[in-house]
Amino acid sequence: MRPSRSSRFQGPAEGIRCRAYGRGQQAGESVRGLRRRLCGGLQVPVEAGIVEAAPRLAISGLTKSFGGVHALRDVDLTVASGEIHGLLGTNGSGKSTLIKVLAGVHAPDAGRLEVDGRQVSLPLAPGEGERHGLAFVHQNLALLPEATVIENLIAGDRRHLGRWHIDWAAQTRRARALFEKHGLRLDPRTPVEDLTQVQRAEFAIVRAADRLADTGGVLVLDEPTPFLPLDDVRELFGLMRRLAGQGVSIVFVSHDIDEILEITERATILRDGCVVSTFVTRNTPRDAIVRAIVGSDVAGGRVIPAPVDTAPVRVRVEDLTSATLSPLSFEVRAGEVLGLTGLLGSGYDEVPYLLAGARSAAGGQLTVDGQTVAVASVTPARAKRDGIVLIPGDRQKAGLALDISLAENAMLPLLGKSRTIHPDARNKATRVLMDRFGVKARHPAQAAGELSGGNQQKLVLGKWFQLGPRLVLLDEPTQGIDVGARREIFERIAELCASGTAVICATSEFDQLEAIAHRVLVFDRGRIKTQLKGDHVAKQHIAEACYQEDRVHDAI
Amino acid sequence: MTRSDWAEQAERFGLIFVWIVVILLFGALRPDSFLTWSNFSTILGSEAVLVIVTLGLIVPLTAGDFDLSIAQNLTLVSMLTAILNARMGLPIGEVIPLMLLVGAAIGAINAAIILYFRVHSLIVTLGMGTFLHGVTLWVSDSQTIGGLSPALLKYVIINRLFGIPFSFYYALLLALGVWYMLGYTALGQQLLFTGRGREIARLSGVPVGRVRLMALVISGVLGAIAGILYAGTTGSANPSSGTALLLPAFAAAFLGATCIKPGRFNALGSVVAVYFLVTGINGLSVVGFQTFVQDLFYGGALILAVIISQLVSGRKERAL
Amino acid sequence: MTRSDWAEQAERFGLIFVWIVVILLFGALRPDSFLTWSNFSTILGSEAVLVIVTLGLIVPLTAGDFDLSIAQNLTLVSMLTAILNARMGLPIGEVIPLMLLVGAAIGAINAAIILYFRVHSLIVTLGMGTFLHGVTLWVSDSQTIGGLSPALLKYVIINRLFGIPFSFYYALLLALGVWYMLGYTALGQQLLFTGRGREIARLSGVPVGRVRLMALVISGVLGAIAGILYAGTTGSANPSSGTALLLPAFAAAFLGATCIKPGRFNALGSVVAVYFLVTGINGLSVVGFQTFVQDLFYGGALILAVIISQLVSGRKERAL
Amino acid sequence: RDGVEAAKAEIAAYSGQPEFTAPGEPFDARACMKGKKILTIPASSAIPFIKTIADGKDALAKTLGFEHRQWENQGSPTQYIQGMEYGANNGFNLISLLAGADPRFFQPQVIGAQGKGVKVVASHLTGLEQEPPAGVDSATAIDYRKAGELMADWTIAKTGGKVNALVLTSNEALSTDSIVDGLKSAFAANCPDCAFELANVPIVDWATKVQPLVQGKLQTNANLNYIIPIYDSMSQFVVPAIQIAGKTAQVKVATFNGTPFVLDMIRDGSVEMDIGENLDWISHAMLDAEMRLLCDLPAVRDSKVPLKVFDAEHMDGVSKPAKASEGYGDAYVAGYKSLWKLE
Ligand SMILES: Nc1ncnc2c1ncn2[C@@H]1O[C@H](COP(=O)(O)OP(=O)(O)OP(=O)(O)O)[C@@H](O)[C@H]1O
Ligand SMILES: Nc1ncnc2c1ncn2[C@@H]1O[C@H](COP(=O)(O)OP(=O)(O)OP(=O)(O)O)[C@@H](O)[C@H]1O
Ligand SMILES: [Mg+2]
Ligand SMILES: [Mg+2]
Repeated sequence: MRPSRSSRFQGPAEGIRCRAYGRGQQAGESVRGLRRRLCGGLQVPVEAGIVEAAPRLAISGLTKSFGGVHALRDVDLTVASGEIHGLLGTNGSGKSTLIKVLAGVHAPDAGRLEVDGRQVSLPLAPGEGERHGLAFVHQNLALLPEATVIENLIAGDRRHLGRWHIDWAAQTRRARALFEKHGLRLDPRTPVEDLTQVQRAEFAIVRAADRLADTGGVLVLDEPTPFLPLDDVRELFGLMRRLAGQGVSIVFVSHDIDEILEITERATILRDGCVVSTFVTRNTPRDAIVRAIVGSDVAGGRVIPAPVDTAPVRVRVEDLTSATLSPLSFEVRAGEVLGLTGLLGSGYDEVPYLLAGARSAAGGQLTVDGQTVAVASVTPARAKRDGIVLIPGDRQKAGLALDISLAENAMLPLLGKSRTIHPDARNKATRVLMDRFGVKARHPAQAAGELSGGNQQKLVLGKWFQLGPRLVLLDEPTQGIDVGARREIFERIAELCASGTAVICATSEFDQLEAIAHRVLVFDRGRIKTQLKGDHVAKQHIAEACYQEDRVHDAI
Repeated sequence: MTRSDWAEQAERFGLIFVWIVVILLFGALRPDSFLTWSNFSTILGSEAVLVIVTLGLIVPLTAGDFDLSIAQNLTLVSMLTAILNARMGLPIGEVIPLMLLVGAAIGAINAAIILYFRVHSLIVTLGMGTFLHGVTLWVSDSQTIGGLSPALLKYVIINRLFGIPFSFYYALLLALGVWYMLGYTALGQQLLFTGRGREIARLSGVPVGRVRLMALVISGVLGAIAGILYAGTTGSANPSSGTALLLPAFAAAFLGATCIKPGRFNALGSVVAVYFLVTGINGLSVVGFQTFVQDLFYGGALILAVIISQLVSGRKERAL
Repeated sequence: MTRSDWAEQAERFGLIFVWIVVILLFGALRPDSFLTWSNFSTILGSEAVLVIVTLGLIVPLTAGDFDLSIAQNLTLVSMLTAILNARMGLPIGEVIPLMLLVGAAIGAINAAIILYFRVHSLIVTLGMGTFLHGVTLWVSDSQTIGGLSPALLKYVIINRLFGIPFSFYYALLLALGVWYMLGYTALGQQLLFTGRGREIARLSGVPVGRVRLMALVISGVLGAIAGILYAGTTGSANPSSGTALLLPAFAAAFLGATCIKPGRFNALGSVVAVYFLVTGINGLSVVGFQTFVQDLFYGGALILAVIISQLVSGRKERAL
Repeated sequence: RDGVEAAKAEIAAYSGQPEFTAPGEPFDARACMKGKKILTIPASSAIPFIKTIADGKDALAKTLGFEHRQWENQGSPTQYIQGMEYGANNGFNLISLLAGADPRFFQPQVIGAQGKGVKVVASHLTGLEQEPPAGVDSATAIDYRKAGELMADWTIAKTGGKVNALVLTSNEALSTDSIVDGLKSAFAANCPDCAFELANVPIVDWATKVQPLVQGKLQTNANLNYIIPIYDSMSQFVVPAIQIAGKTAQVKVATFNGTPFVLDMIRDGSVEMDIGENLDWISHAMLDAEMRLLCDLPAVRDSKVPLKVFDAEHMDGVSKPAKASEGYGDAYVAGYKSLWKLE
């Protein structure tokens, strides 16, 4: 069903009922109501969804600011027992901060917390939430890569761990049983760095579930899905439903509105640290949610102009081979976006790293604008010289140095160009870049880590796109990015294409491919299974191709 | 065993193997005097203090903090032990608990400054070390103070088990304790996570601040124990005793992280590292080389040993 | 200026402010002998060596590597300078380039081992330092060697500009050079990213290995320059000269990272830190306090200075 | 046999209360020192032996009524340099480099100070036969040679000519040459068959290298019966090495300097003999030589500071725990008083 295209000043969006109404308060009646109205700039009243006598989790008036940044303002949130509650909001709207307050990482400035009707005094000590039945999967999972699975499982655990002795054999047995119960095939003794992203996400979720009390509790998942391909998301949802069925309450953060629609009963939207609405998910139209998140309409549909079949071939990959890839060849035309996708382990996500020299290939040639090189001999430095840039998926580790300034991060790829550096010129250039790519920040000299995830990603794109590359390699370019920012990133990619750059984008998000890709290669076990073109580049078709029986064919 | 299992075992015990080679080498040169029980008991008994200082370093190192003040903590404690016991006549049984308190207090003050003001541990403990050195010079009036109670000497250096002075067994017990703590207790896991990923630790519910405090207090107490044993070994305290131990202890801590549990600071590895280096030094002086050769050996052996362990592991990239 | 601008400036210049307070304090106590140009010119001239050692530390520190061998590099170079010049009569003009080569070679060997075998820089340079100490003892036969060419002394300590020996200006020039290199050149940025996010640097096309090599070679050369100046300042070389400089240089490097460019190792901050600490020590000597007070001051000032800078910045969490 | 007897006689001669010998003609110290200033730069103010001498000079200068200052330092050459400049720029007439502040470490500054008319002397640095180093105006010497001879003689006398000794030296100190010369000549004269081995340990390495070195030697040389650390502060590392090797009965320690804690070690039996110098006497002697230089009197080379052999039987006058400058009698106090015409 489609909602009416109401402007945001016109009244409540269908299905989003406002909390203030539900409490019988009128706007302006109380200081809190007034503040809430000012803060969101939201003209619509808000109504409570499910009114419950004793909610599992009740947060009220939660406020937290860091210096001048108001990360949370007077936030109220209730979660019923057995409820799956969505938490939405643009990048930097304060979702993680809310969760970190619950986890005892941050001390709030004000606010009350009740669990099962019992008052819990804030701030919580780290790990104390566990005693009240709270368990967390944090954004970026919070796993220590060089430690083993079992060590990660028990670190900080108080439920299963005595203070004076760890019986490793018993813990390992317990871990095996736990993994079996949740259908995970993991050896507890492998280092986490040897796990795939998906395995890491699943493990983090199981770890959190393991911390929950046997009866109920609250599981808080902060964006666990961006790493996961579709069927793993399904699997995760299965797990969540099972847990909810056992009475566990779940708070689920995601930027994917379809996921929210599918799994949650109610959801809360944050904007600039304020709750703008809490609503019952069922029957709430997508657009209304998007509008409430972003505060304005967001266009949908394809971003990229139609492909030009006559454009010259700009990039040619021949016989690319690696440990997981059997020799594969493909080409990309100037101004074309080539999507790579597939199921977990199909190897599509390795291609960008191999071509950029970030991981070493076993064999193959790469031709860009007629210049041919052996892929095995490519290094990141050489790739950059040749106009090939890589936007890695792991922003924190591979994208930005978080304690260094925006400007320095932004200008890092330009370093080879001149030997000396002029900080003023650098700041000026960075400001231009920030404007062009819509990076919201106070000052170029600010540390990159102070930006929200979306702004960090825009900065990463900007820093590479400014080189005027010939070939751009993207790995999950909008992972953890809100709908508004996502759109902006697509537009940047479109601009780049318009200038004739060839783009290869590896992603597991099919609607992203639908929005930007001219052509999609679907991978299976290290080979190209299917090529999709034209109208076939659609979510539906891509999904079908991925899940299709092992049959290589070419859709036109 | 598969190839990689072999490599792994070779890596774990590589340093011990090199150690044995060194022993055999010196043994071949001077079988009569090097390969004797009395020589080995001498080696084992004399470096107990260094073992304990190294243990004191690896605990905060595991949690990601340097404790450069441990050497001066040792010096101050040995000096206070001498003053209280030899000069002021306080019985040694009362001095020891007092000294452990002093060590714990030094660790706690380090931690308080590091944690509350969020300063790098290196600079705080460097400053604290210099400060403590000043205090030592002050209380001792820069004098070496001897005349410690024979009871202390007896239980440290004179009494023996299997011909080895007691001090060795104290060091061994402490090493086992630290090994157990790092490997088999919740605190050990918390230390590891705190050191390798502070933010991750925090998010996993580890009380990072308390863990770092604990590590520094443990280090302080180990420093104090080393100080008491130092006084018991030399029968005296001098105002510069500990200074020379700091760098060798760091060397042993990092060398120890290449064996037994490669890639992690570990207590047994540290013990092996200390005695490996000391055996070499002893061997050189038994064979009769000039003292500068000791430095050549020490530096060379340190580098060679880590190179060998890296070659065995296939030059693996490590955090340490 | 807004409040936060104020705080920022206060943080940047906090240490200089504290320094001035210290100067005024001692000046008030002994205006006649402390607050004299000759006293300050002496301080500035005689601690040039420490400034250069500190500079040599911060370059690899920025790239994430420790160079603990720099002090023994200095000692060896000053000893070789003395032997070649005073004993073997090689003109100083030929000795200097040779010594710079020695320094660069030491840095390159450190780097080769660290990079090829992927070993932690701390253990490699610790081993290298001990090894170099052995070499120094060997070549010098543990003797102090004097009688260096007057030309060297003239251009280091005897000739003056504004009453300050040339050595100060050399240190200042090097500091400006390192400051410019770290802040205004591509290499400086590459060093920074190599130190703070090695993977990010690598993916951005920074030749991480070469950058670390460069840092260690620069450190080696700075160590050699410090060694030559040491020989030129004292007119002699002794086998233990550098040892005592290592910890003060580390202290200055970390203290320097709290000012001018807070949160980063920086050359001007290091210069300020060295002279702040040294001024205090000199002041205490002039006033005639006992030596233990020097240690109390040094340790206390170090800690207090970082505490103050953290208080000014609102106890900000930092990588350093 | 003759050698052993000769050695015994030497030891006996130095075991009694030392007598005062005037190093030169009497002079009116108060009068000639009026308005003059002396700066003493000790090798390190953190070494009690040296600090005590410097403090003694302070006290004497006060009674003599002229200004004497110490440059407090921790033994780093840059601090010496700052001290030299301080002395040269603040109107001092003489800078005294005391007990190991080796002018070879900072020759340019020595020349600089002399250029400003300041006399620079090395006090208690060289042996009698050694020339003043690095162009200093004068060097007031100690009979280090004799100290070396006495240590050798002690072992010869005690073993009846069957010495098997390990001698620990620190070659970077100037006095070492002199002491070792003395040792060698005494062995050559009184016991050519005695065995001794020299091993050098730089002062900075004492804490780390002395103990393992001694342990190694104890293993290889089963007949070792003496260890002679030529500076007695080494003994705190020598003694535990002997204890750990379980050879306290067989191996004895004979040493030099008379540092109080080593005298305590004689009492508890872990050190057998220590040759001492009276620190207060040194203060007098050094100041005496320095004043003579400033008063244009003939320079004094031999300080005439006597040595005394301490062993378990000769500890009279030494309190418990031992303090500096005890056990030498006080003949010198009166001696210097009259030498300086204070009465
Ligand atoms: N370390 C930091 N220092 C300074 N500001 C920060 C820091 N981390 C986040 N912020 C700011 O705090 C606000 C809340 O950010 P938060 O990360 O909680 O949002 P979010 O909803 O989780 O966004 P995302 O979806 O990008 O993770 C934003 O304005 C952001 O810019
Ligand atoms: N230790 C700190 N000291 C001062 N300010 C901090 C600190 N940590 C975080 N902040 C502030 O926190 C605000 C939000 O950061 P926070 O860490 O809560 O974000 P987050 O929600 O965790 O973000 P992310 O999802 O990126 O982890 C920022 O505006 C920043 O100013
Ligand atoms: Mg978030
Ligand atoms: Mg976030």
